[in-house]
Order: sequence, then C-alpha cells, then structure tokens
Amino acid sequence: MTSPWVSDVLLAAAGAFILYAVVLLYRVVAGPTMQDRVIAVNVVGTNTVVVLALLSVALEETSFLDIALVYALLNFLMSIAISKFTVERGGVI
Amino acid sequence: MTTVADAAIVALAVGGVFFGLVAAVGILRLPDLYTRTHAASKSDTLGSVLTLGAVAIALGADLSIMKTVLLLLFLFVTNPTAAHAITRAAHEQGIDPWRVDDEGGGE
Amino acid sequence: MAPTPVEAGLLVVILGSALATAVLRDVLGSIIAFSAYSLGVAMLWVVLRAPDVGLTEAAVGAGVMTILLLLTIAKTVRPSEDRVLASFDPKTLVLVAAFVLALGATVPALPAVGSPDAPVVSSEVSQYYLDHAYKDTGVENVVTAVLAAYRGFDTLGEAVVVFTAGVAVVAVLKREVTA
Amino acid sequence: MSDARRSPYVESTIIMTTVRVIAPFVMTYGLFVMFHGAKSPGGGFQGGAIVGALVLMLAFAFGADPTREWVNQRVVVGLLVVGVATFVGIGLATMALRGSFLEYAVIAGAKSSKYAIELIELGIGAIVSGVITSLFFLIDAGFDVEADAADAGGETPEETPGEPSSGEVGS
Repeated sequence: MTSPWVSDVLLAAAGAFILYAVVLLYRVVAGPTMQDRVIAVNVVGTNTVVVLALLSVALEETSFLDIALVYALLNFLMSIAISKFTVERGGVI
Repeated sequence: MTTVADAAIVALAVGGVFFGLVAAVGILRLPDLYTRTHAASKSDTLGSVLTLGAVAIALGADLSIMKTVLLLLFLFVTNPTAAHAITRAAHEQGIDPWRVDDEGGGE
Repeated sequence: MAPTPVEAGLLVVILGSALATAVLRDVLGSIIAFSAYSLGVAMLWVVLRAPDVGLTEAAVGAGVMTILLLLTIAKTVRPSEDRVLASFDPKTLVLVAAFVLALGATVPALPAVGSPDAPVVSSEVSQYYLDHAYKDTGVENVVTAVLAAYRGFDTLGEAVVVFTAGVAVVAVLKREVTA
Repeated sequence: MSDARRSPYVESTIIMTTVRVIAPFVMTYGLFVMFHGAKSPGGGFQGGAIVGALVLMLAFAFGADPTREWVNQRVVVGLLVVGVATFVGIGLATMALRGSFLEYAVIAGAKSSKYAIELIELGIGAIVSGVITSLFFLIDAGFDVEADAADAGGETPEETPGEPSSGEVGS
C-alpha cells in the first residue's frame, strides 16, 4: 500500500526526534529551576512516545506500540509528582 | 510510485518534525519557565500528534491503528496536564514571570 | 559495525543523561536526569528489538522508579545546593575510570549486534526454544514461554524473592502505619 | 515555601479530572499486559508495575491518605499471598496429576499449558503490584524525621507519630 521508501522517511523523522532529545538534555543540565528540567524531560518523554511509534512502523514490529502506550499513560505521572514535590517538599503526597 | 497515502504520510511527518523543532528551539531559547512551557505544551503536542497521524496512516487498516489513535488521544490529554502541573507548581513556589524590561531575567 | 544515526543519537542521549545524573549536585535534579536516562534506554531496547525488556523499562522507569526515589528524598535530608554541578573527588575519578576501562575491555570480546555467528544464534539451546516453544506450551511469545515454562522453577524463585522482600519491608515499617 | 497568602498546593481540578479519565485505561492496559503476555511483549511483571503505577497516580491526584483508605492495606498484603499461592498451587496441582512440578501439559484440556501460564502471569502481577503499592504507602507514611528523633530521644512527641492525619487531606 505504501511505498518502501516511506519507512526510510519515518526512520529519518525518528532520528530528528532523537536529535531534539539530545539538544534538550542541555536544558535538563542547565536548569536553572527544577521546573525547567521537568519540562525538558517531559518533552523528551513525548518525543520518546513518537520515536517508539515511528520505529514500530519503520522496523515493522507493531508490538512496539505497546511500549509507546505505556509511556503515553505514565509519563505525565512523573511531571505531576515532581511538580507537587517541589512545592511542598513531599508534604502533599 | 507515489500514492496519496505516501504524500500524506510524508507531509504529516515533515509537519511533526517541524513542530518538534519549534518545541526544541523554544525550550532552549525562550527566556523563562512560563514561556518555555508554551513550547512544551503546544508545539510539542501538535508535533507529536501530527507524527502519530503519519504513523496511523502508514499502519493502514489494522488493529494497531487503534493503538495509535489511543496514543494520540492520551498524548493530547496528558501533555497539557503535565505542563499545567509544572507551571502551577512554579507559580505556587513564587517564581515570577519574565518581563521585557527585566534585564537579568533572561538568558 | 558502525552505528546507524538513530543508534548514535540514542547513545548520546543515554550517555549524556547518565553523566547529568552523576554530576548534578541537587538530588532532585539527578532524579529528573535519571528519568531522561530511562527514556533513552527504553528506546535503545526497542532499537535492539527487545520489546519485553523495553516494556519493563517503560513500566518501571516511567512510573514507579521516579516516585519511589522522590518519596525517599522527601523523607530524608537533602544537602543544600549552592552549585549546579557536583565537585569531583580525584580518588573517585580514578576508581571510576579504572572500572570503565575494565568494562570497556570486555566490549571487543562481545559479538556484534545481530551477528550471525554470535553464540546466542548458533547455540542449539536457543534454536530449540525457537523451534519448540509454541508446540510445547501453546504460547506465541518465546520470552514468556521460556520464563514461565522452561525455567518456571527459576521464575517461582524470583517471585518468592519479590514476595519475601515485600513482606519483610511491610513487617519492618508496619509499626509506622498502624493507625 | 509558597507565599502565605496562597493556599497550599492541594489537589488541582485539572489533574484530578485527567487522572479520572486516564485511570480506567491504565487499569485495563495493565490487565491487558498481564493477560496478553503470552502473545505480545509483557507479562506479569510489567503488568503488575503498570497497575502499581496506577495506584501511585491516584495517590498523587487525590492525596495519599484518601487513597490509603480506598486501597485496603490488608487487601494489598492479601494480593501478595494470593500471587505466591497461585504459582505454588499450580506447581503442586501438576504434581498431584502425576506430573513434575510445573509440568503444565498434564493438565487436561486443549491449550491447558497456555492458560496455566497466563494464570501464573496473573499471580506474578499480583505480587509485583502488591509490593509496589505497599512500598509506596509504607515509605509515604514511614519514617518521619521528627518522630524518629522523638523515638530516639525518648521525648514525648506532640502528636502520636503512628497516626496518619487521615482527616485533613480528604476534604
């Protein structure tokens, strides 16, 4: 149905999203506030979901979508946890 | 041979990569936390949704297309929630927004 | 075998976030960098076509690990942060460098990823599992077949270890929660 | 840490709504991973970790103490026991049917070994989710620094340390 070169395009897109993850690591290290780091990691997590979905098409293994689904469901848990933690130092939870 | 589906996949993937670039540049270059959250919540959600649309078309009629649509919906719900949680925490913590006349506030 | 661009990018993500975890002075920052590391490792498992391990990394790394670490630092004392990066102890650096060298020396001895004459491919044991798993157990996923059927007794041992650890923690900390 | 004029950061409506929407999917998906481990990646450990993460998610959205009242601690410890009992029970059942320990093929019926394996995966999932949940609740309620200091010093603390303030967060 789709041409064979399409999977190359999707693989290249996955490479681009991984490149974004690399440059976002600068924000994880540099901060300056904790929330900046959390935002950067949250975007890396979203990119991970996209990369996993792209790889599952490019490598023709649809079972990889399961892993992407787990990240889509659980990634924001970390953001909520850390953001609540930074406000009340663990008193909230 | 290029079909309509191929063209749609490539267009959506290129759009997704572009908005991912916007998000990455925004998070690296914008002056403070609140402006960076715009890049994280809006551009990145749009970019990932476009790319997942490309994935859904590439998978074709299959059970796994349902997983992709679920992925898309979950990202659409959870990503802005995470941005909200982070920004609200920063606000509660007393981090002031950046202003134009604020010389030292930016990078 | 040269890595593909995707693999090379993933290696940079993993090494960068691991380094960030090590050098960030604030423990909370380390935890955040560690979750980035977990994301990179999960992508690497997928690239290496090990979806079972990737799913474990996703389920544990994304949800559980970060929160248990957060709870731990919430209940303990954090050093006050005045610098962004940690200072290095030269003795520790020497020790870590020696460890990395020792581990790195073993890397050339490993077969290349996907190499046709790797022991795991040429060994008759794994070939036996691939050939007979479905017929013997009726399970499509060979990993599950090996874990639950061929080495089921070992898995029982692991489950009992987890159970024992959980019960021990409950017993030790129980006095705190009895309301 | 936060300004005095602001109320402390309690449950946000947006987070609660999102968790309310997402939680059924997480539960379903965790059970799917456990049940479907025979066919797709996953299995008891991964599914159990997902179900455990669900409890953590609820605790973060609605507060730990309401969640602790909702998830009964006895049920959690019971899950651990049921998980191990399932595993050992299947092993002993195959022995009772004149097979070896965990020799599923002796159980009568088509695809019997597949169903036995799926039951075992459920048992492992129960163990893992129970351990994660109880670890979370115990660390959360656990070693209060002041309470430990009071214990060590022999002073009488103003509040009883073992009493979690269950009434406050629920409102």
